[in-house]
Amino acid sequence: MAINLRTAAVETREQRLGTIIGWDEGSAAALAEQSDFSRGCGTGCGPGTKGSRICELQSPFTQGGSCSEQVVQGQAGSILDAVLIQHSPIGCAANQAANNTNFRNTLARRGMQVRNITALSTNLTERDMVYGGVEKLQATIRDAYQRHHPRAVFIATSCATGIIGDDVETAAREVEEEIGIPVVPIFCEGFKSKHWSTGFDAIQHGILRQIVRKNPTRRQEDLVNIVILSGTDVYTPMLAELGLRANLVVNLATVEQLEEMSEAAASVSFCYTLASYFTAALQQEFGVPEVKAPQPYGFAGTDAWLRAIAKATNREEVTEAYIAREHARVKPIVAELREQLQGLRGYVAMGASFAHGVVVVLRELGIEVPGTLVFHHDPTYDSGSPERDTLGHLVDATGDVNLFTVGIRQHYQFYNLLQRVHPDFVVIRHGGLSPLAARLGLPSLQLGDASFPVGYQGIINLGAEILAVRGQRKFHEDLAAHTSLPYRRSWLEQSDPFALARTVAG
Amino acid sequence: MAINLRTAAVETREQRLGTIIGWDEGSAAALAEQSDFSRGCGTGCGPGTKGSRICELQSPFTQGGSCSEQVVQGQAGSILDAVLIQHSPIGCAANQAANNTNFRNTLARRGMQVRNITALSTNLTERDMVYGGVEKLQATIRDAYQRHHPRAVFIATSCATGIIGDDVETAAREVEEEIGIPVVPIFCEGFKSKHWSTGFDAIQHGILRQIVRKNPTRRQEDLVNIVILSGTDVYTPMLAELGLRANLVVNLATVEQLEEMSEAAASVSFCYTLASYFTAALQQEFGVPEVKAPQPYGFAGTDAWLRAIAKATNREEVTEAYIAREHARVKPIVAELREQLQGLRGYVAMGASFAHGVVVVLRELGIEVPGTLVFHHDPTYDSGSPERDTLGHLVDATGDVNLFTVGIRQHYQFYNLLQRVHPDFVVIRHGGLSPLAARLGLPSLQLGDASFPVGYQGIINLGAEILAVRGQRKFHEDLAAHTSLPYRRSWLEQSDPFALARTVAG
Amino acid sequence: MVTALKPRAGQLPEANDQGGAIEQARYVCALGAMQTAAAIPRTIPITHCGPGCADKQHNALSGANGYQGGGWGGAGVAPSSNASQREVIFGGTERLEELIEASLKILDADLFVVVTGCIPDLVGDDVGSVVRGFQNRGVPVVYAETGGFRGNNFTGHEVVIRAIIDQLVGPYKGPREQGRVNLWSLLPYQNTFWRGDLEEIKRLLEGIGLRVNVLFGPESAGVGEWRAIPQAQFNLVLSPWLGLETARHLEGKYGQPFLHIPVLPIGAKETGEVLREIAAFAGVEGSAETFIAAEERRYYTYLEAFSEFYSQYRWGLPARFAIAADSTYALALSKFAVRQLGLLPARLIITDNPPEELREAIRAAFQVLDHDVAGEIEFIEDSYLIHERIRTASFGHKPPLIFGSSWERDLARDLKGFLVEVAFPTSYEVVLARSYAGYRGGLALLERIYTTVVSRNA
Amino acid sequence: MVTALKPRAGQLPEANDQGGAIEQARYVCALGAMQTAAAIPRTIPITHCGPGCADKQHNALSGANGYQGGGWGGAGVAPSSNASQREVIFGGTERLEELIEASLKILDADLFVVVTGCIPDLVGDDVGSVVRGFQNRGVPVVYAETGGFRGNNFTGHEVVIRAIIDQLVGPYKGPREQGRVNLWSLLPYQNTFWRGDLEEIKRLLEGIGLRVNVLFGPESAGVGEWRAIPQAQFNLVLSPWLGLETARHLEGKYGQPFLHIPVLPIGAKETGEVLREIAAFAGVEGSAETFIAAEERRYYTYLEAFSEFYSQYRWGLPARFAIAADSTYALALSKFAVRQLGLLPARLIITDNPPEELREAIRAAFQVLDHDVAGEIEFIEDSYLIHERIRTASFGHKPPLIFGSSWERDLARDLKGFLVEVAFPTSYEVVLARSYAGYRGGLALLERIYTTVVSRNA
Repeated sequence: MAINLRTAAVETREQRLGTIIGWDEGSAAALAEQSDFSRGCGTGCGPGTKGSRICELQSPFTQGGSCSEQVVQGQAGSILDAVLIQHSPIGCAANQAANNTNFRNTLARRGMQVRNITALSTNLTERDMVYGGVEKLQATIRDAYQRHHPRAVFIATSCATGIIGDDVETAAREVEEEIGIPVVPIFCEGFKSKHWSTGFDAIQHGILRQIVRKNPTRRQEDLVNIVILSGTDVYTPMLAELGLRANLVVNLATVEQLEEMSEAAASVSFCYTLASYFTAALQQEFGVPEVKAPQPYGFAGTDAWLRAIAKATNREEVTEAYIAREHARVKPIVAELREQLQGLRGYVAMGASFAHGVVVVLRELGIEVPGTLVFHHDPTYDSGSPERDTLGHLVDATGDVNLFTVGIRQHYQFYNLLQRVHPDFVVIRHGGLSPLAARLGLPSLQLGDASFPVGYQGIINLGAEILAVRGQRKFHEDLAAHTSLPYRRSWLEQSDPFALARTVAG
Repeated sequence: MAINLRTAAVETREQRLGTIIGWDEGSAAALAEQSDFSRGCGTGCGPGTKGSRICELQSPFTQGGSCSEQVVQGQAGSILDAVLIQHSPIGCAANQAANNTNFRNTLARRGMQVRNITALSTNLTERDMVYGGVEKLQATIRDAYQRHHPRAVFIATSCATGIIGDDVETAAREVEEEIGIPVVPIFCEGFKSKHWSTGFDAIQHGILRQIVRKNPTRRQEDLVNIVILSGTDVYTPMLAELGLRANLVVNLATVEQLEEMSEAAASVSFCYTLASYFTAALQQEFGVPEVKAPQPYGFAGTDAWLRAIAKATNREEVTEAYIAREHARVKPIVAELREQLQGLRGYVAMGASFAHGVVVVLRELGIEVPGTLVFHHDPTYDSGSPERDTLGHLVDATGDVNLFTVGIRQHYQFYNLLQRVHPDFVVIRHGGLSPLAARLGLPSLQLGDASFPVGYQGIINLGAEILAVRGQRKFHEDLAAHTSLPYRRSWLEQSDPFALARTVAG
Repeated sequence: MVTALKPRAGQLPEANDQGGAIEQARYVCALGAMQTAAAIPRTIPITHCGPGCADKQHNALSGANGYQGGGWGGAGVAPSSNASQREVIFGGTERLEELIEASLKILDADLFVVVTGCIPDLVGDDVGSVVRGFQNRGVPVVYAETGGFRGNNFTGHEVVIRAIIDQLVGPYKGPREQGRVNLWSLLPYQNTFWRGDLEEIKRLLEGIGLRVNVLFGPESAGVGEWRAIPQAQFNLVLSPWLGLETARHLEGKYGQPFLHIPVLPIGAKETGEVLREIAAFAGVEGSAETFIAAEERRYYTYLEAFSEFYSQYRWGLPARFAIAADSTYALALSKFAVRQLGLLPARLIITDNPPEELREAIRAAFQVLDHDVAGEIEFIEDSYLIHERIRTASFGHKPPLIFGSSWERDLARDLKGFLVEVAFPTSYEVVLARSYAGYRGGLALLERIYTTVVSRNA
Repeated sequence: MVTALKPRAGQLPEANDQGGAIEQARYVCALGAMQTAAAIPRTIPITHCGPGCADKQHNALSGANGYQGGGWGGAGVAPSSNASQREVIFGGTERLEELIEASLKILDADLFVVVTGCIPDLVGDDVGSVVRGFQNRGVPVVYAETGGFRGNNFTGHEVVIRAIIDQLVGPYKGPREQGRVNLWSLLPYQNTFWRGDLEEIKRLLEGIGLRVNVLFGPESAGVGEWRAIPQAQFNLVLSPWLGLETARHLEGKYGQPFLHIPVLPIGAKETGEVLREIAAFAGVEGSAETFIAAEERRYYTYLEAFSEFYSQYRWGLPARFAIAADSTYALALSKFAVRQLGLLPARLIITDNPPEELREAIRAAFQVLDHDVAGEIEFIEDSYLIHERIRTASFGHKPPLIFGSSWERDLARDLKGFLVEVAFPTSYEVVLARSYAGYRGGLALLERIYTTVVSRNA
């Protein structure tokens, strides 16, 4: 299937990949099996037909989710010399504040000068709903340009502008011509996709269309695009060992870095949910090879990931030496950690491919992982490469996960899921579920820094972190003894998180 | 009178200068008159005979004062590459904590890396009182040397070691020979002098004896010793205008800076109470000229002070140009401040010569100063130079102060003194009196940064600060309406702060 | 497609509709009033909106603002229709009905409050008819139209309150309980310190002899307290404008009088005055004086101790302050800073976008910060402009004191000033029961301001 | 001259006399107990000592430690003989007599407490005979020998307490008042938070149905309360060792029983346990349970909200802590951190130099921080060594949390850790009524610790 950069709006994930958000039929292997066009089918297979074969559970009861715009806000708002305009009522800009603490903390971790994000909302009101918000948008773009002299402006659309039908594309093009920098509309109305990860595709689509250098005059043979999320820069030192430079995108990138993505020697990521669209499109449109490998988690994954990069950039020898050094350094520490962690059971709940990676690391640490919740499932990724079958890799490398669930971060279901397995701790990345675990007396390991579990050092990081948060159980147990949950007894006794969904379906 | 550097202990101020701590006979002119050997007598006059002529009031009621050791602690503890050892029970080291905040804040103001002071107490206990503390002292010196590798060690003695008769001089000499850096005993037992400013003399005495380079091989013709207290460095920029370098001592100096005092072209200060001993001794022992001039407060004082430095360093021309520039810059601002400050009355309470300077500045700002409290009075300074008659300069330059009082920072007397004049605000430097003013509804202007009122800029600083603290009266008035003082009604109705003293005397 | 908007239920104050773009938002949208519901014990909001709407509002309020937490029934608990393409095209009433029905099966609450986002309000879902169906079955559920474009969470708050009063509490003709008061003051969650502040205000009102329907937060008895609203002797509005509309509505509906005091009191001076005014209105002057005397004794003992710091700290205290905060805290803090600390206002910026017709009264309240100090305020919600205005303010020769939000951290650093975070978003303080109101809060605020001052100095 | 020392009055616990040199002092000398006197309402210490002694002690305690202020009768108010050469050579009893006489003329207090410094204690002034002269005239004045070399302000504190009991309160044979308790806990002024903590402890004890002689601080009724000491049902010692000697003395003197609980409780878990232990001892179990239930409801409502932060803050929370503090706070904080936050001790250093014979019991108390966590303590007063010990502690892969004093600011910076200042000297916090004890203090402590954490992160 080809990526289509001609339309302004990206196709949703469910359209492109057959993404589902509700599945609870058994083990990880079963789901991998149902996603069989990704397991061994190869790049020729398109999504749609087989993807729809995965039976998706839909519950009548749903709690507040997340949306594509939220993802776009986080991504576009973190580009260092760009400005984000949220073309929306003020509510869509509510979590500028939360994004800002992420932005500032990441700047600090990356050793950069800490400062606020640069993001505006057009603050649409009732009047704008009637008369349209295009003029306000154009005025806001001009204001933003005058205030900050950015190298690019990103516009995130909203449910409201989608419904009232503002012609954001034309509006952006007009001001772009006027001010002479890219003005990039990102179409990311929340109601258009059932899963927020479409937001990653949307921002990448916009960057590919309007920022990435179309006809690069040079190839930078030592430059590797790495699609990241906010966190420590573990990649620059790692790639330096291989004689490579890391072009970290999108988080905390400059517009220049985004432009030169088409000049890189390869593209890779630590999370294929995140990077699916970008790396496939860069290969398709600009011939920048997508590194085909499992994700860099645990020894086997990291070995393979590094070797694939090495192959793509002709750096096999130096890479093997680096791998050997790291094995020698890390293995004794991991051995020690395994002893300390013996007997612990963990539950993982997060975005799909990141979860696959984290389970691998936990198991390399000797931790039992009887269950996992992923917030969605992509039956394939955009390039369709079987080497990128992260779920398959998880099962093949570390064994099955018996209770594997797809569910879109529902507080009430998390209760039943935890009751099924009674873990010692949960591993989490998104907000909203840990508080429930807390009220049940369980500590959460927070992977707020996305780089934390990555690579060889990531194994150590995760092991040490588990030891640290395990202590917190005393806090949570104390709390659990003095708190109540807002659910009915009947639900608290329910062992099936999808009981309501199955009732409706049945 | 010659300064005697042969004995280990300095002569007290009362012995050398006839210093008094209680006087309340009328105006500043009257006191200046009684100190007549300083007014015009010249360097030939010695203290002692005439000094004793000033009748000193002694009250049977006294509140906690301060001591020489406290001054030594502050001074020696601030030398950057030296260590202070307080040879004492732990109580003498109690205000290491307060010294530390001073030290840290001053480092910050001077743009240096903030860090803790380096000060130890020998922590003498009952057992040491019986068997003596010399061994503990020597062990502590060795420890301090091992820990910090200082360029010098200062030892402050205490009342306890003075009474039990520890031979600190011999103890210091022995370890000095062993470790090869100066180990400088400073004799500063609190009971030995009635006024803490003897502590300045004591530390300066020690530095002159054991640190200052005895036979300097060079003269640094652009180096001027400036004896300072903790605060902003206003001197380096000022002297740079004259093509001079400021050697700031003792606060935050290095041992090297103290060593090269004997190589300087001149010595000067903003406070002759503080610098009396140092500048006279440097002239007597090393031929470094003491700059003879009023202190640098207000236009006239600062003009004269700069001109005297210029004369001593042959920089008249550049100095006149600088003076002209500063007059042009500062006078219009002062004119504006005078308007805003019109009608205000201030009361000054602080160390003697600093107070003299501050009154001058207040009056140049158009503020009425009907009364002033100085914590002691030196009838002369060590060099005996009439140009340094700070009290005389105050009276001559700005007129008399009608209610001029010498009293050693007594909370209870401050009440009566303020009742006499009912000022709008008080100007203060030492702790302890402002809280009383506060309970009477009066704001205090805090001169914690000793450089604040100095020079031309000091006039502006003081004016702006008065405007700022004036606002605080709302706080103090609110407090005054809801608080009580711990004094008997009979005392609160007493108008004479020395009523008890006069009863005893009479 | 351009949709004709339905008129909203009832006659509520118009949100200011002239707003330009906003950089660095200082409030959330009307849907944020889901947290108004969540602030009532055992009450759960049901959010009928797009998939990210509820998450954004409650995360901002509960996560990025003092890390307050979302509450028992807010944050991740609140049901949401997570409206999709289908609800946009075909309407969302069926989905809402399904969601409410399912919520009743799963959730155990005393009250559900349906709040709507942009999508149903734009496509014209008849939410009222869905909810009335449940109400007719005796289900404790009400609805409020809080589409994001309709206003911010301040106006949304009053819409939710009115919904509960009109749809849950209903008519009342019974007797009044002398000495009971309904309190309308801070906006829960938006104000970082609302829990502690409401607790302190309740303590004060009980101290002078009243019984208090505090209505929100840990000290509230929950829905029962709401049902008792009509029985109260009077309504107390303790804020420059928020709650005023509610009080007027209650006056009209139940003939219940109200007392409007614009100043949330901080410190003994203001608190004593406010309590005396309330006591006079309520007829409890006697018990008030005893209470005030006891509180003042304690307060001024500490203040006397503090005065030793205040009168002789050596390293520079601020003399002028700037504020960028909502009306209530801006006025409360200004009064405290001016009248009780003796500071002067350098810039006063009101960030909560009050209704146009109430702005003159707010302006007037700031004109009398003290008998000799008038404050000029500006209504600005855009942080870029706010920062420009503070940058150009004159702070004299002293370091600026800034009462603001985390958005002011860079500004305070640039101006070498002291920032005390008191406004949304306060992302660099963890806040639990701390209060800055009343006697106890006044002392805590002194601690916070001057700890900020001394700890920055090395 | 070597002077023969007089034996001190009474049999008091020996101060540890083996101390080596101390860098960066963490307490003051026995004369610092002048602030023990000043902590009693309307009581004024008269300091018979050198000219700088009193100033140093009270400045350190009241100025460099939370800017507490010196109190109504402490700081600059306290009379001092400012002993000079004359008093050293000829003795100072005449001067002291003159000073007391003059003090009576000028000062208006309910009680004077004469405390001595090194000079009179070394030269052998017969202070007792001077003071007894005044006592015989009915003047409310007592004396205590607190020469700096005799010990620190902890031991000085108990000397002053005993002086008041023996010389002012005197013998008592009357009835006991059931339900009244004398509280012996934190050292006033040395502990930065003593005022708020004593207030909270008093509130707790009253909450379970007791009446409290709190004896120090704003909540004390002053000298009358001291006179009522013998009437109390029992003495409560809430500290690992401080106050134990006093309680034993009272047991001997009045046959009054005492309850010793080493842990000053912080947080609901510890507070509930401690209150139940006290209630059982006092026989007020019933009222205790009602109070505890109400307090827990409020506490855990906030804790539940806090758990959202604690369970999902993204940027790293500390997992191990070091403490350098006095015995009472070190034990209280360790218990709270271990049992209620789930942190592990990395280094525990006791800085108050407890009497040798009580150290084993203190060690034992730390051995049971929780059923599965034992804490090993070290007694060190020298900051250089303390910092060396903390530098070499293992904090795992997380940033260290350090409970200490301002002396640890550089250390925390070097270790990239979080410093919460809880011990003398706390020079970077302005402290008024804040408490870290009990239910309310536990929440305030959570706010302080985690505000420190989040605000350091950008």
